[in-house]
Formats: sequence, C-alpha cells, structure tokens
Amino acid sequence: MTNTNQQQSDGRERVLSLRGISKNFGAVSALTDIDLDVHTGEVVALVGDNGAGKSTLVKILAGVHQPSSGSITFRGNPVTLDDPSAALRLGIATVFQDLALCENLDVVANIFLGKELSPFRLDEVSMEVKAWTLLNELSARIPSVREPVASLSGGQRQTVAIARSLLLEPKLILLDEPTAALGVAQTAEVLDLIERVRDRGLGVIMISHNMEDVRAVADRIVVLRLGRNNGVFDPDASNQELVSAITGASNNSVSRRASRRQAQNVQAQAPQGQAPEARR
Amino acid sequence: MTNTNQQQSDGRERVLSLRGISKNFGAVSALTDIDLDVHTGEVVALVGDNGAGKSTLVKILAGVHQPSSGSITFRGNPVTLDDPSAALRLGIATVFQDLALCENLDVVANIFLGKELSPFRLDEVSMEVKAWTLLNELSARIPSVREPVASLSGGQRQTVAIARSLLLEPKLILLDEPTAALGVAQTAEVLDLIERVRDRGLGVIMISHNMEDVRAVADRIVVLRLGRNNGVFDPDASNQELVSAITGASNNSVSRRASRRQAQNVQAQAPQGQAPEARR
Amino acid sequence: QNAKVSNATVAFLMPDQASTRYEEHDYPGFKAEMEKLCPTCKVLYQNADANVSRQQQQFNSAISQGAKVIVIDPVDSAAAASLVKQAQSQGIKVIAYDRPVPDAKADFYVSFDNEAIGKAIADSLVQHLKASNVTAASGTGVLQINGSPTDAAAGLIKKGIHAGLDSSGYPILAEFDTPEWAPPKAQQWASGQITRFGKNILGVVAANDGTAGGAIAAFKAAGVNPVPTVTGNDATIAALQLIIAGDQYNTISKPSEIVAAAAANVAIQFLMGETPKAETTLFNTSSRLFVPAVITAQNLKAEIIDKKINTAEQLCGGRYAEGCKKLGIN
Amino acid sequence: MTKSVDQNSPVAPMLDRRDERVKHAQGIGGAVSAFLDRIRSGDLGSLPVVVGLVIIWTVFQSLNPVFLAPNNLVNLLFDCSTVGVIALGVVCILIVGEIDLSVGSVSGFASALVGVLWVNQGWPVAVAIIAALAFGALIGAIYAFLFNRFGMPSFVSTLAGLLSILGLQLYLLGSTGSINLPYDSPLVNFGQMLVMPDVVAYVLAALPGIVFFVLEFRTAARRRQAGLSSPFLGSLLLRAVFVTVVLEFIVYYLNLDRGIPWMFGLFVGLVVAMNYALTRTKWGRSMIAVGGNREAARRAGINVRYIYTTAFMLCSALAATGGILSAARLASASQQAGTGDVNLNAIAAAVIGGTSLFGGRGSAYSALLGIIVIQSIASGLTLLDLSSSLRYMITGAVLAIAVIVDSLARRSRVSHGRA
Amino acid sequence: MTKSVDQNSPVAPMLDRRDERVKHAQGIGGAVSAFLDRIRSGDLGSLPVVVGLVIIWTVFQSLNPVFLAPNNLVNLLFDCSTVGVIALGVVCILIVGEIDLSVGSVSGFASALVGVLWVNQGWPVAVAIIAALAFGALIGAIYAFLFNRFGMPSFVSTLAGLLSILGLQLYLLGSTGSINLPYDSPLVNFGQMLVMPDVVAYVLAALPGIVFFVLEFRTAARRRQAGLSSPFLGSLLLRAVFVTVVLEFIVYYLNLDRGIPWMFGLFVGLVVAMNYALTRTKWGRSMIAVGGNREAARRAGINVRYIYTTAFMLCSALAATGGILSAARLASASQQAGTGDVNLNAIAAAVIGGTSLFGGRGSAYSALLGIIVIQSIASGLTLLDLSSSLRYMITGAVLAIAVIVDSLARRSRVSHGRA
Ligand SMILES: Nc1ncnc2c1ncn2[C@@H]1O[C@H](COP(=O)(O)OP(=O)(O)OP(=O)(O)O)[C@@H](O)[C@H]1O
Ligand SMILES: Nc1ncnc2c1ncn2[C@@H]1O[C@H](COP(=O)(O)OP(=O)(O)OP(=O)(O)O)[C@@H](O)[C@H]1O
Ligand SMILES: [Mg+2]
Ligand SMILES: [Mg+2]
Repeated sequence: MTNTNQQQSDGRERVLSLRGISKNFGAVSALTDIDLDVHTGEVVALVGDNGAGKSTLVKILAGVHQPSSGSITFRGNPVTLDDPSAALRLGIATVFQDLALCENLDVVANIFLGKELSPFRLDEVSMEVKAWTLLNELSARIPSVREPVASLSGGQRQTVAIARSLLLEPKLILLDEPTAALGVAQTAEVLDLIERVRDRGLGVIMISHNMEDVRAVADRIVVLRLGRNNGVFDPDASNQELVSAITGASNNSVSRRASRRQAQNVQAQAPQGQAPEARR
Repeated sequence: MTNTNQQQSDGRERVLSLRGISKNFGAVSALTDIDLDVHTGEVVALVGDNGAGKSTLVKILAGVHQPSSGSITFRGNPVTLDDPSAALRLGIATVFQDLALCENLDVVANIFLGKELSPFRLDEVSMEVKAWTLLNELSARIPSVREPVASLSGGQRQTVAIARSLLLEPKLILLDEPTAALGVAQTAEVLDLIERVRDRGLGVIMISHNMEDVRAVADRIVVLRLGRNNGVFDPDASNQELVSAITGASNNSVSRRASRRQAQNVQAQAPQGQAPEARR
Repeated sequence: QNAKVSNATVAFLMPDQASTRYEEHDYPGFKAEMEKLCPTCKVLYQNADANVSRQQQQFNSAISQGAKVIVIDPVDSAAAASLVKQAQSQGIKVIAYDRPVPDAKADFYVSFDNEAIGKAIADSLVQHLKASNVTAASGTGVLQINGSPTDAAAGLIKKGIHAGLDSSGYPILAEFDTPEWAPPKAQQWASGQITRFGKNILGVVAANDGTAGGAIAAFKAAGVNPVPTVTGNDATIAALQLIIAGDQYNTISKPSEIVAAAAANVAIQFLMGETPKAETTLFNTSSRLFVPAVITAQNLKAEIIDKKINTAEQLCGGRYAEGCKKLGIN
Repeated sequence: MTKSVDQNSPVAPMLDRRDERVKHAQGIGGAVSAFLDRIRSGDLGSLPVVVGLVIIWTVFQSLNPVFLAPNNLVNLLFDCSTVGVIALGVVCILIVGEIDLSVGSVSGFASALVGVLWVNQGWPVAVAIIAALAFGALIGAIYAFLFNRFGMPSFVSTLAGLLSILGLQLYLLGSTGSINLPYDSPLVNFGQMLVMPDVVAYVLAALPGIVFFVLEFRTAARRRQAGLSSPFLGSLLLRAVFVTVVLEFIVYYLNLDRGIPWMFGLFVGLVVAMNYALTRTKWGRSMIAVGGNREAARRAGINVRYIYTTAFMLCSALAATGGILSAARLASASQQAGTGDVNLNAIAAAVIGGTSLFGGRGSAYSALLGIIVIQSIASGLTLLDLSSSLRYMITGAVLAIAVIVDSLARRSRVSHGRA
Repeated sequence: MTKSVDQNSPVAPMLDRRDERVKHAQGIGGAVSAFLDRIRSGDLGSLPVVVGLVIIWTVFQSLNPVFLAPNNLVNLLFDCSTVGVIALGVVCILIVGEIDLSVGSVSGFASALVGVLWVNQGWPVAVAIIAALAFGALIGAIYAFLFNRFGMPSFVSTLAGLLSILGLQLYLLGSTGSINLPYDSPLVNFGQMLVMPDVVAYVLAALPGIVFFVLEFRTAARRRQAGLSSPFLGSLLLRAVFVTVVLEFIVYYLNLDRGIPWMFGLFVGLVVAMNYALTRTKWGRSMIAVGGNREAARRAGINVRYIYTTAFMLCSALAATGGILSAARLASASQQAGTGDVNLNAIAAAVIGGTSLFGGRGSAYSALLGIIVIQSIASGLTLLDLSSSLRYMITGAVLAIAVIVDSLARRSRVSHGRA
C-alpha cells in the first residue's frame, strides 16, 4: 500500500480536497472521516465493495446530499454544496449511478436539461445535431432521439447520461459506474473519453467495479471500505492487493473462486498442456 | 463461428426453444427472427451491443412483453406467455436489468413479493431469516433488511433482485446483466451461484457485457446484433472474434483502443523489457 | 316582567348561505330582540352551509353548551325530526323557524311559508302577463328555474310555483333544478332554452334572485330586448337594482327581522315556562305565520325604502339613480 | 467489531446485527436515545399529526371550556365514525395510487337505498343493509372493470360515478323527499345513542396493550431463537403499559358522560381489521406493492387486476357502510346525504393522516387520525359563535396549522436523506 | 443499409436515419401509412378525445337539432371560455405533479373582488382587475411557500385555501350579497356579446395554418442543412391546408349567427401562449422535467422551487382570470360564484384532455379539448327536458363514454410497449 498522494501532487494544482467527511443516514453511518484529493489532469478511481459509500461520496460532491461533518475545498476555496446547481456552477459535472434522467422527456431534452440553447425559443435543431454528435462519439446506437428515455435500453440510457455531462465545460467530472451497463465498444469509447478529458487537464473521479478498466485509466486508486478510507494504490498494484483492500480479507470469495477454478483447470486442461494462470 | 447448437443438445433435454421471434415497438424493430435454444444444465450467454435487443428478448420470455410474431416452446410444449405470472408458473425466474423492485417496500418484502409465507398471517420472522441467509450467501453487505429498498446502494439492490429469483424452484433462470452493479466479491459469488444452479440441471440465460465473466461460466455464447441473431460461439472463442460479432466490424473502438494502448505501452515500457501483450 | 330570565342560552341555527338574509337580517333581528328582552342571555348562532350533518353537529354542540331553547331553520325538514325528538327528550324546547318539521311536533313554528312564496311569485307573474295582454299562443309558455335539487326548501318553492302555474293557462316550456343554486348554471340553461324557444318564452319563474340574475344575463347575452318577465325571491340588493333598472319583474321581501323578533319572543316565553300563544296550528304545531310581500317596481318604494329594509343610498348608486328617480326614490 | 460474515466465527453476532455501521439501541436508555435520534431525523410516524391535534385541542379548549367536556367528546366520536369509515375506504384506494371521487355519492345512495327498502318497502333492516353494501361493492366492481379493461383513469370514471349515483339517489328519493328512519329502531339507536357499558369499555381499552405485549413477546422469542435481534422486553412492557393507561384514562373520562359509542367501536374495529389486512397479509403487501410500483408488482407475479378490483370494491363498500351509519346517525335518509363536503372530508382525512395521494404509502390509522383532526376543527369552531365567513377562514387556517407540524417533520426526514 | 457510422463513408445517411431498424415514412404514401401505423399502435395524441367528442355531438344533434345550430355553438364557446381558463391553470399545476383544489374559490373571490372594488368602491375597472389578478398570484405564492418551505402537500394547503378563500368571498359579499355588474360596461359586454368582426375571424382562422407552414418550412430547411431528416413538404402543405379549411369552415358556420366571441379568442390565445411556453421555452421544459422526476430535474441544476412557485402562481392567477371572465359572463359577482362544481369541472377538463394527475405529462390544449367535452355534455343536456336525477345520471354516463375512446387508445399504446 503506497501512499502516492504526495508524489502525484508535485507541480499539479489540487482541484478538490475533502477532509473528514462523514455522512449518517439515520442510524447508519454511510461515510466516516473520508479524506480525498483530486488534482488537475488526474483520474482518481474510487473502488470499494457494494454499499461502501462510494455513491454517497459522489452525491455529496454533486450537492445532492449534505455531509454530516467535514470540509470540502474546491480549487483552493472552502465551499459548501447545498444544492446540485451549486456544484454545477462550480464546474462539477456528474454521471450518477442511477442516471437521474427524466423518463418522460426525450433524449435531446434530457441531454440539454437545465442548459437548453436559447431559453425563450428553444433551438431544437442545433440541440438535436449536437445530441447526435455526442452520441455518435460514444458509439451509441439509439434509434431516435425524439423518443422518451423510458423506451431506451439500459446501456442507451447510460450513454445519454454520459453525453449530458460532456455538455458543460466542467473542472471536475464525477463518473459513478459509468460503464456498468455499456457494451464493449461503448466502454472502450468512454475509457478513451476519460483519457481525453484528463489530457485536457480536468480532474476525474471514476467509480467502477471492473478492476481492469480501473487500472487502464486511473492514476490513483482510492479504496473505501464500510464507509472509511482503506488505502490508496497505484494502478499497477496487483489484483489481489486491491481485492483484499476492498473486501477487507485476503481470503475472500474472489480468491476462493480463483483457486477453485485453477484447480479445475489443472485437472481438466493439464493434458492439453495449457499453463494454469493464477488469477487471484 | 462454430454452430455448437447440435453438439450440445446431445443427450440433454431442451428447456426452451425460440423460433422466429420478432418484436416491434412502433416503427422500431427491436427483434427480428430470433432463434434460440436452451438445454437443461446449460448456461447460455446472450451478448450484444447496447440496444441489440437482449433485454427485450428476456422480457418476452418473462411474459412482460408479447412477441409480435414467432413461437416459444418450453419443455417441449408450445406456450404463450401473456403475463409475468404465466412465466413464473412455468418456472421461469428472471432478474431484470432494471431490477423491478418496489422502492417503497423493505428488503424482506421485496424478496418475498408474490410468494409470501403464510398469506393470511405473514410469517415475518421466517421471512427475515431466509432473507438474511440468501443475502449472506451472496456476500451482500446490507445494514438492515427492514429499510425500504429506496435507501440501498445500486449493488445492494441488484443483490436483492438476485436473491428474489432464488426463492422459487425454477426450471430456467434469466439473468439480465446480473453483475453490472456488483462488487468484485459479490460478482464472484454470483458466478459461483450460476455454476451451482447449472449443476442442479437448470437452464440459465445470462446477459453480460463482461466477456471475461461470460467466458468463465457460459457453455455457449449467442450474439445478437441490431435485433438479429449474429452467430453462436464457444466460450473459448477469442475476444476479437466475439467483439467483431458484437459490433459488426473488425475495426471497432475496442480494437482501436487496444492497438493504441499497445503502441503506447511499447513506447513507454520497452526499456523495462516487458512484453507488449496483444489484447485485441 | 323579564326579571325571571337571566343567563339563559338560546341557540339560533340557520341552514345555508344561498342568500344573505340569515346573516344580514334574521340573526341581527333575533339578537336585537333577545338583547332587549334578556340582556344577560347568550345567543349561539350557527349556519350549517346547507349541510345536514353539520347542522346536526351544531345542534348537538348547542345542547352541550347548555342551550335551553333552540331555534332551528332545518336544512332538511324531514331529517330534523330526530333532532327535535332528541332535544325534547332532554327537556329542551325547539322552535321551528322558516321551514317546518312535519314529522315531529316542534314546540312552536314561526315562518313564512316557502310554498306560499313559490305560489306568490308564480301568481304575480301570471297576473302581470295577463295584465299586459300576453296570450298563451300555441308553443309559447314560461320557463321555470328551481333551486338546488338536493335542497328541501327549494323543493317547497318548486311545489308552490307549480301550484301557481298549473292552472294559469301558461304552459311550462321547460324546467330546471339548478345545482347548488349556481347562477352560472341557470344562465347556461336559460341560454339553451333561448336557442330552443326564442320568442316563445313569455316569462321566467326563478326561485331566487341569483338564478333570476343568471336568466336575465342569458337574455341580455342573446340580445333579447326587452327581457321577458323574470321573477325572483329574497329581495337582495342586486335584485332590487335589477327591478329598478327594469330587467327583473319581481322579488319577494321577507320581513325577516320581524319574524326573528317573534321567534325571540317565543323563546323568552319558553324560558319563563310560559306557553306562547298560537295563531294557527300547522303540522300539529302551534304556529305563527307571516305573509311575505311581493315586490315589483310599483311597490318597491313602499315596501323596501319606506319600511327601511334598505336605504336609497344602497340601491340608487350610479347607474340606478335614474331608475330610482322614476320610481320616486331619492 | 470487525468480524467477517463467516459462518464459523466463534460468537457470530445476530443475523441482522452484523453491519458495524449501524448504531443499535441497548436497553431502556438506548431505546430513549434511539427515540430522540428519530425525532431529530424526523422519522416519527404519526406523532407529528398527534402533536398538531394536541395544539388544536389546547387552543379550542382555551377558547371554550366546553370543548373538552366529555359530552362534547362523545358527540365528536359519534361524528367521527360516519365519515371515518368512508375515509378508511379512501385509504384503500389511495394506497394503490388511484382515487375515488364518488364516495360521497355512494354513501348518500346507500342511505337512500336503506331508507327506501326498509321504511318504504318494508324489507327487514338487515336485508336492506346488505343490499346497500352489495350495491356499493358493485359500483366498485364497475370502476375496477373500467380501469382494468379500458384503462380509464379512476379520476374520470369515479367522477362519472359521482354524477350518475347522485342522479340515482335523487331519483330514488324523488317522489318522497327525505325518508325518516324509525326513531326507536335498533339502527337509529345504534347511530344516536348506543354506548358501551362502562365495564365493556374498560375491558376493550385494556385489550390493545395486552395483545400488543403478548404478540410482541412471542415474536421476540421467535426472533431470538432464529438468531435475530429482538426488542428489549422492558421497553415493550413500558409501551404496553403506556398505551393501556392512556386508553383507560380516555374511557374513564368519557364514561363520565355517556361513554364510548358502539358506532365508534365499530369504526375502530374496522380500522384495526384493515390495518391487520394491510400489514400482515399477502393481500395487503400486494396492495402496497401495486401502489408503489405497479410494473414491479406485476413482474413479481401479483395479479394486479385482482388487487385493483378489491381496492375499488372495498372503497365503495366502506363508503356505503359510512352512508348507512350517517343515515343512522341522522335518523333519516336525505337528499343531501353524501353531497357537500363528504367527499373532500373523507379524502382529506386520509391525506392528513399521512396516506399519500400518489400510492404506495399509507395506513389504516391515517383515516382515524385524519378524521379526528377534521372533526375536532369542525366541533371546536361550532362552539365559537362565528359567522360562516369567519368559520371558513378559520377552518382553513387551522387545517394548515395542524398539518404544518407533520410537513415539517417529513421535511426534516427528507433533508436527512430518508424519503 | 448496413453502413457504419464513420464520418468518412461516401454518402453518410442523415444523422437521425442511421439506425436501420427504424422504418421511416417516405412521401405522402409513407406519411399515410405511418399514420395508419400510429392508429394501430394507439399513438394518437388527442385524436381519440376528438372522436369521443364527435360521438357526443352526433348523439345530441340527433336528439335535438338545435344542438349544432350556430347560435347554440356560440353560446357553447362563451361558456367554455370561463372554466376553460381555469382549467388551463390546472394543467400548469398538474404538469408539475401537484394539485390546486382552490381554483374555484379563487375564481369566486376574484369576481367578488372586482365587483366590490369596481362597482362598490368605484375603482377603475382595469385597476380592479389587476388587483384581482395580483390577489390570485399572491395566493399561488403562498401555496408555493408552504410547499417549498414546509413541504406541505398541495392537496392539504389548497384545501385549506379553498375554505379560507371561500370565507373571504362570503365576508366580502356578506353585507350586500350579489353585486350587479353594469350591463353596458365594456367588461360585461366582453363577457356577453362581443364577437369578432367576420373579416377578423376569417383572418385569424387562416393564421394557424400559415404560421404552422412557415415555421415548419423553415425548420425543415434548417434540419436539411444540419444533416437531419426533414418532413416531406407535401405532407406539411397538406396538413396546413387541412387545418385552414377546417378552421375557416368553423368560422363561416359560426358567422352565420353572431360569430366568434372575443372571450373565446382570449381563451384560445392563452392556450396557444401556454402551449408555446410549455413546449418551446426552457421554463416549460423544466416544468415537465420537474413533474416527471423532481430529483432528476434538481440534479440537472434546475431551480425546482422557482418552477413550483411559477406553477402555483400561474394556476391561481389563471383561476382569478377565469373568475373575472365568469363574472363578466354573468354580469354579476355572486356568493355562489366558484362554488359547486367549478373545481371538479376545471380539474376534470384538464384530465379528460389528457393531462396526467401524476405529473410530467400534459399539454395546454388538453384544457381546450376537455372543457369543450364537458360543456358540450352540459349544453346538450340543457336542450333535453330531463329531471335532475336523469340529468345527473346521463351526464355521468356520457362523460364515461367520451373518455372510453381515449382510454382504449392509450391502452393499446401500452400493450404495444409504449408508455
Ligand atoms: N438515502 C439513504 N438512506 C439510508 N441509507 C442510505 C441512503 N443512501 C445510501 N444509504 C446507505 O449507505 C450505504 C452506502 O451506500 P452507497 O450508495 O454510497 O454505496 P456504494 O458504495 O455506491 O455501493 P454500490 O457499489 O453498490 O453502488 C449503504 O449501506 C446504503 O444502505
Ligand atoms: N418499450 C419500448 N418502446 C420503444 N422502444 C423500445 C422499448 N423497449 C426497448 N426499445 C428499443 O428496443 C431496442 C432494444 O432494447 P433492449 O433493451 O432490448 O436492448 P439491450 O440489448 O438490452 O441493450 P443494453 O445492453 O443496453 O441493455 C432499443 O433500441 C430500444 O430503444
Ligand atoms: Mg454506488
Ligand atoms: Mg438490456
């Protein structure tokens, strides 16, 4: 477990800095004393078990929830985010895990919601063109952008949510499991996109359960466990290290499954001479 | 592209057989002439791009949508599934992509919805015990099963949806992206579970965008593209083969991204002597 | 003589808001007389807003508050029977006011007769038509606009109007129960009948001034000039003004204060343990009836201004000044 | 406390106490502090409405001391029962996310039907009542048919029903006007006079506490056996004693006057039965599921149409019951019955009590609480000599104030992230 | 047609026509077959309500030939305008998923206020009207405050408002009862007589077709330029011509009698303006978003409170407008104004026209269509001599029939997987 915090901050501006963030929902402490830093041009991956509090953290940064305690510093200034519009004004764009789309509006209206072109005489043509452009960039296959979002497939919706966040000129992008429902092609596009965004000097927080994707794009991997910081890792940390940090035990269902499969493979495939690959 | 249909059916009973299934939504043909077979003790993976029609097919099998044309044979008998309860009665359990949970009910009530113990005097204690048992089997970390589902994290909800489908004694299980929101540990448990279920002789249809998971558990991989059958593959088919079938082109964003990364790796890591791994 | 009564509680329960009379005339009249006769007595006033259950609730609460005499104008004459019985079983005297309680013997009944009112306006209309030599040619006739179909008082007026019209020789072209006494409904209905019958409408018998106003508005909107004879009831300021302006033919003035004062007198007598003198007996109940006055342009000055029911200032503002002058009001 | 979930760890914590992030109450002190926690986070159930009610009562009592006199309260209970039963039906239909605007008309028609069949036609009163209830259920079945078969929004179908049934009622009473029910009949006696003997009232008032304690005690035992956490016995006992004391005091106080009306007993009985059905049966669970997410309920294999049918039929049948009760209360089947504000009051009672207009959230007790709030306001204002205009204004204001407490509590619940 | 989405493919299909699974209409034949397709799948917008309307009209016309006489239709238009404007406000508030039960009271109070200020106090009529509108907006602002600040359900706050404002109205008119508005004043003239000169009516009836064609033509050009598909010109022209012919015929027919009332013109003008605001402005988009998914709208940075405030204020202000119009129509400000079924009719009009009670779906035109349905039924029954009991029954039945067509169409849409 290497604390890469110091090393990476050299020469780079800190976009975001959290200190001692806690959040209670009634009797449940979803987050306890979370610290986190994001720098310009950096992709921070936030990983953790289900219910570890990742989405809660993102919602606090997006102004959806208010923290029970702790301080947020954005580009050097302490801020309070008491409304999503406050976060948007600061330049924090978010793709929520639950997407937060309006099912009764069509794709174009959803992408431009809250930032429509020419508010007193909506410019539908320009908006539609821009929507198609964004969607095509993401390799989305959407039959029509004039159908309500309710009729889209899960992956199509997620693409729409991602397209939305690209419209702003944000300083920080929060992506809560952006590729969970995406196909292989769309996932590749989104990973490309994240890299492009990083190269433009933005800060990115990405949540994902796919360690391969995380390692592919992250500069730093922050692990949450049961609502607490549980270490910061380099992207070249081993899978086993990461999984142990996430599950809190080196003997976990992932490692058990891996060793079981390995044993099967040895039995079954040894005659074919294929080297059993340790995937723990 | 090997048609493994014939080979696998030897000696095994066919649970399900679809012929010429089509489905139109207004002007959109979501499915066109789909054929599909599932045998006992077989895991069929259904893969395809976003919007390829996978969920639509699952919904037809679950009785949620009615096909525009085509026939469904279940355990040798032609059936019409005009209601989800019809499918449930036949023994088809489904985990839907959108989960279909009642947000206002608590976890126990959701798991047992429609199949409560002792209908005239609900046996809450037994239901709660059973719920905890199921959830623990899936490594779920849920603070309380007496909170409404609305307060759960994405992955926790998905676990609840999976737990639901295990309550029945089904003949066929349909899993629509069951691991999309799950953590690494929970994913491993679900994959284990699928293998256990298969070993008990049930048929399983699993949809996933994660090729690694698909290859790990599937006996056969069926590809849909733009609502049509686009080939059936063995689980040991190469990634490139699968991705080409899914995206319909060998030059796709996945392969482009792979080759770009490869090039970068060569540049960056050549001095360290690490062999560039072709991941297309 | 009133020294014997002090600190007693009397309840005065009115039925609805269909006209302003209860709060503008009846209650002030009752209260004033009570104050005169028994300054220490307490008067409970309630209006049931045309709601039977609410009246029951008000009746019960009057008993809870120790009322010894209850003056009730029932929302539903039939339903009030149980209230009367309930009160009498506890030794409380009930004075039926305005509307009778036929199914139970109240202790006294003070009223104008709603049925008589209906008959009076119908008769007045018929006389007017006959006097102006309007003959009932085939196809012609009058319209009848009744009150709310769920209002018992409206039912009584309706009966009276029928009694007045049936033998008059003027057929009823169409009749309508106005839901909730709502003037716009009366207007819409009248508009439709104007389309249907046009010039064949000789007159309109409307059960109160609000619906009469609706009918007049319908004629005006259809461009019918002059407006046929339209009757009313309640002598609201608006209606009196319409009569002054010549748009409405008649209305009914009920000297509510006088009736209310009579009720107060009866109440005091009950409180003193006396038996009030009856003029007649109606529904098996000792009763005192007052005769309402039909107001037309001819007697408006005499009945309204001279009897100080309304003042000239109230009626003759602005546009009505000229009409007033013509009627000799200033 | 960082134990893993392994089955073989030496002292496995209780099944539902394995998440270390959750604070749990221990003993009485813990129960109190958990309660305070709940107050702070706004998770209070119907407490805020009760607080609103107490405020209203205090104000009215200070304005007119007759208000809390036992006699007045007994009248209040009589008045609550009629519309309360209708509100109970409305709760049913609101829970599945639909509405019934015709409850007033149905109640009025039911009372007219009883009047005509019993008094005019000379049927036995029981048969007349059954006919009226059957009619109510039939109306509900028609709405359900229109809803299930044609997908007609219940707002429209019940609006059409409101008008048609009002027409039927007028038609039925058209020739006779209102019909007086015999003053000495058991039905009218039930609606006007019949109160429980003192002893019966005391015994019935003791029941809830005892039943609560016994049931909870047995459940707690079963939970402990099954490896689940169980509530602290002392706090159970405390609550049972508290409930019993409060109820017995109420009974004692009302027994100073006439006592508890049987009609109110019937209403409370229906509320308790409905509460049992909604919370402890499969049917009730399905109702709430259908109201929360119709499609999810359908996919869970619930017969959604059947659920809607039962909801509509129950609502209309209870409305008919309420109508019969108000006829009994009034000793008359009148043309006005069910018109006016019966509809709004019944729906408002359900909503004020905490049932959502949007479905999926509500409880039978909301009918009880809501109607007590509404009738308290009405009764309190009746005791003040106000002109109608003032009375309307004050009713509105008091209603708003009664609900503001509840709204504030719910608001705080939302701001604490609990919807 | 299996082209990939690459930018450099020789003949890239139009941006929005790249998905080969979608059938697209080509030319007039295509437009017709697409239309038939839509009929089959039930995706018909307001056509079913129109069909229901036509059925009602046919029946009433066959029962009494006066029904479709121009004179009667002109009356119908006058009557539609007053409650129609109120229904337009109700559409606003339903779209954000809330309700306003007090529109009737507000309308009644506004008419009373105009009567008192103008006739009794002698204010200039314009100032009195502005005061009434301001009062309406203020009431809406209060509801919005209670909703945004305390989270009070709008059902309860507007119920409280209903009562309070009714009280205010009674208080205001208490001493005088009804107030006559002068028959010769411009306001009453506007409400009773004023119709458009024939030429103006013809010109105005031509406008929609022309504006539609010009705007669509320009949009089509821009779309083509931007690489999007554009509608076939012929079909645009056809629709424009069809609309114009229908409207001009209506005008011609009504001009046989008095002609088109200016009051109806005002109503339609408000509907068109509201439709523009709802569909073509950021505000309208936000309204629909808030109604569909409040939380999603908030997360998109929409000022949700502001949107609710505008919705409540617009609704009350339009209710006040409707009240003033009905006072003008009746030439009187009465105590009954706004009571009775004004509330239900206004809400029902919005719902019948297709606006959802649950928020997020609705259009300004639903107020127009819905009120025409309701007033047609009322007017048709006026022409038949029926007892009130029959009238109520038939009103209910006809209402159900009018809506059944729409429900069936929507049902088929659902069964075709389109919600
Ligand atoms: N509104 C809420 N009310 C109550 N508890 C909540 C609420 N939101 C989240 N929680 C709880 O907080 C914990 C953290 O949830 P969160 O959504 O942040 O998890 P997550 O890390 O995003 O998980 P996942 O990987 O499954 O998305 C969970 O246990 C959840 O039950
Ligand atoms: N109810 C509906 N109405 C209209 N179109 C629909 C509806 N449901 C699905 N579609 C369309 O059908 C196509 C297939 O959708 P489906 O949900 O089956 O995709 P999928 O293969 O599950 O995609 P994903 O991987 O994103 O979940 C999509 O283009 C979608 O827009
Ligand atoms: Mg999450
Ligand atoms: Mg899918």
